[in-house]
Amino acid sequence: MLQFFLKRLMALVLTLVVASGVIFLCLEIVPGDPALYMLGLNAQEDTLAALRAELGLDMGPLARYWAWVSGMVVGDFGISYTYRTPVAEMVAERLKVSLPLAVYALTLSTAIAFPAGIWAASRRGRGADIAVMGVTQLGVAIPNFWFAMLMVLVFAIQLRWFNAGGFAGWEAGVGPALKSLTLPAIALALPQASILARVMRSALLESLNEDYVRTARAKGLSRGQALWRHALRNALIPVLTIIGLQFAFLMAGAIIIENVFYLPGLGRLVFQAISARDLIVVESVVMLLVFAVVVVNFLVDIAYALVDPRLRGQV
Amino acid sequence: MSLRNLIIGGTLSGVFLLAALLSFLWVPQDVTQLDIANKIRPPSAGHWLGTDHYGRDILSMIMVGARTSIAVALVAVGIGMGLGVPLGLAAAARHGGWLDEAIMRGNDLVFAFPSLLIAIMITAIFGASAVNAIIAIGIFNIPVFARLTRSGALSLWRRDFILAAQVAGKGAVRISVEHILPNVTNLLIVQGTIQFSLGILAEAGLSYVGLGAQPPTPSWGRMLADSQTMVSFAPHMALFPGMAILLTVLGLNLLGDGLRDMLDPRLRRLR
Amino acid sequence: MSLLQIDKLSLAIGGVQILHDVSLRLEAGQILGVIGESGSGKSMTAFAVTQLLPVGATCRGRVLLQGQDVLAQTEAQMCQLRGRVVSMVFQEPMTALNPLHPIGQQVAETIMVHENISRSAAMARAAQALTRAELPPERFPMGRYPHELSGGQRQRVVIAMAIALRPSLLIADEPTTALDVTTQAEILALLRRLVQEDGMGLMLISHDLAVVADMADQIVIMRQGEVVEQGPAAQLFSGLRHPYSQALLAASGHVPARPHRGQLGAPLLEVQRATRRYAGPRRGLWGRAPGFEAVRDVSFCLRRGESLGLVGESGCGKSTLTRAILGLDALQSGSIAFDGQPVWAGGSPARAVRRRMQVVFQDPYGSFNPRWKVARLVAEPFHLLDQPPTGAARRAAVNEALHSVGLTAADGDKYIHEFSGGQRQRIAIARALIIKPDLIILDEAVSALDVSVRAQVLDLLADLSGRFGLSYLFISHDLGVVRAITDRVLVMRAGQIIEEGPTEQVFASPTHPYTKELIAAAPVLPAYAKEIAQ
Amino acid sequence: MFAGWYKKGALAAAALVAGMGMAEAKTDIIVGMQLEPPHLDPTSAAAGAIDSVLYSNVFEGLTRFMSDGSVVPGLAESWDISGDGTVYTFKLRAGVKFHDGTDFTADDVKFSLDRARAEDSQNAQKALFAGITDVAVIDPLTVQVTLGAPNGAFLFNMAWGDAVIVAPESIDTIKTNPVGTGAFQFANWVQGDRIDLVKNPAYWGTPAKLERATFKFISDPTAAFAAVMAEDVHAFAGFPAPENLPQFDADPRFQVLVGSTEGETILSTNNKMPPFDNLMVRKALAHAIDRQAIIDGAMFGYGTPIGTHFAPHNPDYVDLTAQSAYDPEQAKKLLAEAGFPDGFKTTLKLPPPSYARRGGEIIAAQLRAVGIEAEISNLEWPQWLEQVFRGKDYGLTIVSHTEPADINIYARPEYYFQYDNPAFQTLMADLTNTTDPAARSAMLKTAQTIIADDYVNGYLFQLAALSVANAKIDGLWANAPTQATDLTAVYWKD
Repeated sequence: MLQFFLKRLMALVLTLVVASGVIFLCLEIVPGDPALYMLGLNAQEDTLAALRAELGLDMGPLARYWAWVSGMVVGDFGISYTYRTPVAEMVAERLKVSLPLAVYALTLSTAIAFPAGIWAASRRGRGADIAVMGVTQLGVAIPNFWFAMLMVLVFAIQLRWFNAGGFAGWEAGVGPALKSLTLPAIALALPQASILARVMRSALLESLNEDYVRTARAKGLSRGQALWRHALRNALIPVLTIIGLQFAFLMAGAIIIENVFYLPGLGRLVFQAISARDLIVVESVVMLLVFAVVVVNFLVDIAYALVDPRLRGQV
Repeated sequence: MSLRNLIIGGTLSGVFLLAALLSFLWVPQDVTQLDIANKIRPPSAGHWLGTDHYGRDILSMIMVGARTSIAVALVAVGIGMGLGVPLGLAAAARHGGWLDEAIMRGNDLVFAFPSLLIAIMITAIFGASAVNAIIAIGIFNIPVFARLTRSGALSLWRRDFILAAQVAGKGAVRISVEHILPNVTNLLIVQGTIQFSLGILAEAGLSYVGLGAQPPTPSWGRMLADSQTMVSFAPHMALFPGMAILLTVLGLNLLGDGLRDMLDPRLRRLR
Repeated sequence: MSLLQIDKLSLAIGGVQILHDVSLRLEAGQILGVIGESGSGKSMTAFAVTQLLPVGATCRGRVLLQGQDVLAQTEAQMCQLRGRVVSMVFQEPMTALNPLHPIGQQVAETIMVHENISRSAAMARAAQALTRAELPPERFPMGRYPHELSGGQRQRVVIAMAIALRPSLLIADEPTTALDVTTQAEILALLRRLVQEDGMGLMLISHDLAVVADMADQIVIMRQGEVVEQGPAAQLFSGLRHPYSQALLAASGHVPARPHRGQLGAPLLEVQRATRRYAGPRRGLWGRAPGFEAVRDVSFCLRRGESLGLVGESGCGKSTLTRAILGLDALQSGSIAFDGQPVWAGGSPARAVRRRMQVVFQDPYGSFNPRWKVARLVAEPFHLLDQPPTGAARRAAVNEALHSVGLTAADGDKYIHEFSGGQRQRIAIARALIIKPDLIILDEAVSALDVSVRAQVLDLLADLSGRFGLSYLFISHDLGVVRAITDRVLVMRAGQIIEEGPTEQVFASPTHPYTKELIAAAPVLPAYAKEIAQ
Repeated sequence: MFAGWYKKGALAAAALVAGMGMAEAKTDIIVGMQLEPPHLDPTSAAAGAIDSVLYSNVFEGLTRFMSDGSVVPGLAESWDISGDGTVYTFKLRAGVKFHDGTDFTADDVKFSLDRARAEDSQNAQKALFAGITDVAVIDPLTVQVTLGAPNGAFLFNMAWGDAVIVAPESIDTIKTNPVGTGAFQFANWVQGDRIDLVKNPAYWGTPAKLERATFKFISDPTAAFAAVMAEDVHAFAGFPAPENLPQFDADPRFQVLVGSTEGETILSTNNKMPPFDNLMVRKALAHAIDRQAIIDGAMFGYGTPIGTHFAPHNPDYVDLTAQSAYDPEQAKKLLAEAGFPDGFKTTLKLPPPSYARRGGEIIAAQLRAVGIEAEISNLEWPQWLEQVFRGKDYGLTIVSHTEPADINIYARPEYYFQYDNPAFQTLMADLTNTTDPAARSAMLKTAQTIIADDYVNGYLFQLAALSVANAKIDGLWANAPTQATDLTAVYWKD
C-alpha cells in the first residue's frame, strides 16, 4: 500500500513538473506586454521600463521559471502584475466561490443522476427508461451557457425568484450565498447529470448482465435486491471515474457560466488575467487546476481500491 | 430503439449538413450584406426566422453558421483521429513497453489540463480564429482517440488471429494496419460521431466567448453571444441559433448511439 | 410424486422455438444427467425450472417441482423457491461470484434472504455450508474475496451457496467444464457426496458423455430442443435407438484411423534445455518482483512424420512453449532447432524456418480477422515466402487448400462468420497447409468443438498427415484426444516435462505420480458403454 | 411596483437598514460598473476603472472637473499665475485631512507632483507633468509650481485623475488601501466582485448625502442588464449594452442618463502604410463610411457624428461632417483615381469594446461595398497595444480616444496612426505657449480643419455616456468629462 502511494505520488509530482514547464513555455510565447497594458496609450518608454523592473519582467525566462516554481512549492504564487496583490490571496478569495460552486453542482448532478440512472436501468426498455434517456439526450446536447441565459430570463428577470447573478458572499450567511449559487449550479449540473445518468445506467445494465447477478437471482434474491446488493456497487467504478473527471471540469469549466452569472470565481479570474496579460496569475491558476485534476484522479484511484478488493490486493 | 435513434439522429444531422452544403450554392439572403434599417425584425414571410441586429437574415446566418460549426468540428475530429489513432495503435503494439508508457502518460498530461482553459490560452496566444479553435479542440481529441484505439487494439492483440498473423511473419506495423485498424473502425466511427457533436458544442462555446471564427464569418456561438443582450426584447435571435446547436448535437448523439447499437450491440457504452 | 417432473415443456424466445415438448423426471436422491451439444436446449431446460429465463421467453407445458407447477408461480413466489427448494451451480466459477463481497457474506446471503435470522447466525451456517463444500473456514477464512481463490475453490463457494439451505433439487449446469481435469474429478466427487448425504436430487448438465455416464442414475440426451433418448444409465447405452445418440456415443470414443508408418524420420524439431522466464510485476519505482519461469529446462525431440502429444493442465507452460517454438518469443536459455536450423537467430525469428511450421489455435471464433474474406485469410502465411504466388496462382493455391480440408472454392469468397465452428477449424487447417509446412502445431485445436464435430476434424487431421507427410505437435488438456491421435506423449507440469514415452505405454502404465493422478481423474465412459462405442 | 421594489431592496440592504424607519430615504447605493480596477492607485495606471471608482469620491486634485467638463478649484482654493505664465502659486484649502487623519499640506502636493514626474515614475500620463521644472513649498498652505514654458492647459492637466494628491504616509499601501481627501473613504474591496466606500465624516466640503456606496463589477453586458432589471444594482455607470436602454426608458422604475464623453471614436488609419499614405485613398475611405448606420447598428442610435477629432460639446468644435459625407460612388471614383479601381485588401484590427467590434463589422461591410476587403481580427487589449499601438502593424483599427482635449496627439509623428504634418506640429507648439482664450480657440479650430482636410483618420462619432439608474436617484453625472462616477452629490428622492 505504501509503495503504491509512493509510486502514485512520484507520478503525480512528475506530471506537475512537466505541466509546469508546458504552462510556462506556453505563456512565454504569449504576445503582449503587461506593463504596456497597465500604463496605456500615453505611457512613456522610461515609465514602462520602471514598471517592468518592478514586476521582475526584466529577468531571464529561466530565472523567472525558477522563481515561480520555487515560490509555488512554499505556497508563494508571486504577486499579480495587474492587481499587485499576492496571487495566493486572490486565488484563495476566488476559491471561496469556485469550490462551493463545483461541489454544489456535483452534488446536484449526482443527486439527479443516481436515481435517474438506476431507475432507467431497472426499467430497461420501458417508458421510464425511454423518458430518462430522452431527457438526458437533451441535457447532453444543450449548450449550458444558452441554458443559463434562458434560466436568467425566466427565473431572475421574469419571475424574480433569484438574483440575476453575483455572489452574496459567505459573510451574508450560508442561505443567501447558496441561493446566489443555485442557478449557476443548475446550469452546470444539467449536462453533467445527464452524462452521469447515462453512465450510471449503462454501467448498471452491464453489471446486471454479469454472471454473479444471475447467481444472486438463483439464491432467491428478487430483481431489485440483486440490483441493489450486487450490481450497483460493481457499477460504481466507471461512475466514479466520471465523477472525478466532472469535478475537475467543474473547477475549471465554469468560466463561461461564471461570466453569465458574474460570479467572482477562479474561471473569471483567469479569463480577466489572460486579457490583461497577467501571466503570473494565469500560470498559477492553470497550475492549480492541473494540480486539482491530478489530485482528484489520485483520490479516484484510491476510491477504486476501496470499492474493489481486487485492486486492494495489488495496492 | 436503435433504429429509431438512427433515423431521428440521421435526419437531424442530415438536415444541418444539407443546410450547410446548400449554403454554398444558395442562401435566402447574403450574410455579408448588412441592412441596418431592417435590424431585429421578428420572424416574417420575408425572413422566416427574423433578422439580427445588423438586419441579416437569421435563417441564412444559421445555414452559413452550420458550415463553420461542421468544418471546425470535422477537422478537429480529423486531427484527433489522425494523430490519436496511430498513437493508440503504437501503444497497443508495444504494450507494456516504454513507448506505451510514454504515450499513456502524455495522454494523462493532456487530460490533466482543463480543456476550456487551454483553448482560451491557445487563442490568447495565437489570436482568435477558426483555425486556432480547431487546434484547441483537436488537441483534446487526440488522447480520446489514442485511448480508445489502444484499448480496442489491446483486446484484439489478445486474439488468436493476431497470433496467426505473427506466425505468418508479419510485423507489428503491418498487423496494426491490416488487422487491428479495420477492426477498431466501428469504435472509431461511433466515438468520432460523439466527438463531432462535442466539437460542435465546444466550437459554440469558444465562439460564444469570442474565440472562434471571426466576423464576418457567421457562427452559431457568436450569434448567441450577439443576441445575449437582446434576448429580452428579441428572443428569436437567441432561440434559433440555440435550437440549431441543440438539434445538431442531439442528432449527432442519437446517430452515434444508433450506430453503436447497429455496428456492435455488445460494444461497451463509453458515455 | 417425483421431485421434478417436466411435461411437454415448450419454450420460445422472441418467437424462436427453443424447446419442443421436453418431458423428463427426477426422483429425490437421484442424479439426472442431461447431455447435449451446444444449442441442444439443455441449459434452457434448467433455467425454465428456476424461471430465470431471458426477457421475452414464453413457456408452455408443466414444470412440477414437488408437485407445484413453477410456471404458475408468481415472481415473488419463485424468489421463495430459488435457493431454498431449488438451487443452481453454473459453468463459469470465475465470474459467478460477486468480486466485491467476501465469500462468507455471499454464502450467508442465501440464508438471510430466506430466513429471518441474525447476521452472525447466518455466518455460522455459512461456515457449515463451506465446510460441507470442503472449504473449511479454518483454512479458507470467510473474509477472503473471490479473486483470492482458484477456479475450483470458487466453484466450491458457489456450491456452498447452493446447498446452504439443503435444497431438494440442485441444478448443475456444466459445473466442471471450465476446470482442469483433476479439479473436475474433485468437484464431481463432492457433488456425488452431497447427493448422498442430503438425499437431494441433482440435475447434472454436460456436453461430456463420460462425465455424465459415470455419475448419473438417469440420462437424458437432448438435441435441438428435443429429448431424443432417455432412460436409466445402465440400460441406456445398450439400447440406444436414436441415430443421433448412437453417433454421439461413437464419436466420444472415436479413434481416427491413422496410417501406419515404419521407421520414424530424422529429428525435425529439437528443443534443448529451453527456459523462458517472465519478468515479475513492477514493484515500487525501480524494483521488480522475482520473475516466474513458465518453461523450465525443457528438452524433447520430434521426428519427421511423428505425432507428438503434449498434455498438461492450464498454467503448466504449454502456451509459452508453443510461442517459443513458433519463434514468437525468445528464450532466456536453451535452444530450439528446426531441421538443424535455429528458430531464433540473431535476435529475430528465422523466416526460412518459420515458413516450415504452422499452427492451428483453439478458438474457432477468435482465430480469424472477421473483416477479411476466407481466401485472404487462408493466403496470409504466404507472407513468409520471399516470392509469394500472386493472382490466379495464389487463388489456385487457396482453392487447393480449401479442397484438401473438405471445403469448396466458393467458400473463399465468404466471410468467416458464415461458417460453423467445425468449418472454421477446417479453414484454420487450410491456412496452416497453404505453404506446405513440415510441422503443424495444434494448440487445443479441437477442444472447443462438440464431440461429433471433433471426431470429424480428428479424422481430417489423420488423413492429412498421411497425404502430406505432416508432423504434428498436438497440445491439449484432453487426455482422450491425445491418446487417440498421438504416437508419443509428453506430460508437462509447472514448466517441466515430467514424463515422456510412447502414448499407449504412458497411458497404460504411467510412472510419475502426477501422470497417474491425471489419468485417474479423466472421466471415462463406463466399460459397458465403451464396448458399445467401439 | 413599489412593493416589488421594496422586497428586493430589503433583501439587499437588510443588514444596513435594520432599524431604519420606512419613511426615511435610503442612504446607500450599489453602482454597477463594467470594469474592475486592477488596483487602486490612480497615479500609476492607465485603467479608467480606477478613476471611475475613486476620482473625486476618494481622491481629489488641485483642480477638478465638473460634470460639464469645466475645471474648477479643488484642493487649491485659488491660484496666481505669473505674467509670463510659467509660475503658478496655489493657495491650498485649510483644515483638509486625509482619511487616515493626517493633515493635507503643501508637502503632500510637492510629494505628489514630484513623484509623478520622477525618473522612476510609473505615471501613465507622465507627459502631463513634463513641463514642471520645480515644485516649491512656500508655507503649509501655499505651493509654487514653476514651468519650463507657459502651458495654457496646465490647470486642466492638474484636474486629471492621474494628478490627484496622495500622501507620503499611505503611499506604500495605496494599491489596496487608497487614502485620499474625498467625501468618501475606502472601506473594502472584494476582488472580482465589489468595492465599498463609506462617507467621510470629516470632509472639508459639502458632505456626501450617502452613507455608503458600493461599486459592483459586472463585465458581461447581459449580466449587467439582468442585474439592473432585477434591481441588484441601483445604477449602472457606463452601461455596456445600448440596445437595452429603450427597455429601461420604457420602465418607470428606471431613468436613462445619456450624456457626452470625451471619446472621439475614430477609424484609425495607418498613414504610413500604403495605400493609406495616399490622401485620395483616405478620402475615399471617409466617403465609404456611413456614420449614421454605424451609430444605429453598433450603438443603437446613441452617439453624435463627428467630422474631426474634437468633442462636439466643446464650444470650439467645428462641424466638418459634411466634408466626409457618405457617398460610396464618390469613394469608388476616388479609389479608381488613386489607382485602385478594384479596391484592395487590408486589415481591420479591433479591440474588445463593443463599439469597436460591432462598428468594425459594419465598417467592413461598408468598405466591401466599395471594393475594399478589410479582414477583421478581434484582439484583446494587450495584443492590440502590442500589434497596433506599439508595433503599428495594422491597416485600420477602431478606437475611442477618451482623453479630453487630445487633438495634440496629431502632432506626434510616432503616434500609432503616424500622421506627420510639420504645419500641424508647429500649430500645436504654438497652442501650448498661448494663453489668450480667443487665440487658443482660433488655433483649435484651425487644427480641426487641418486634420479633416488631410482625412487622417475616419471620424465616426462621439461616444455617448450611457447610464441607467433607479428613477429615485438624483445627482448622478450624465456626462463623462473624465472617467469618473462622482457620487458626492447623489441622493435618494423620497
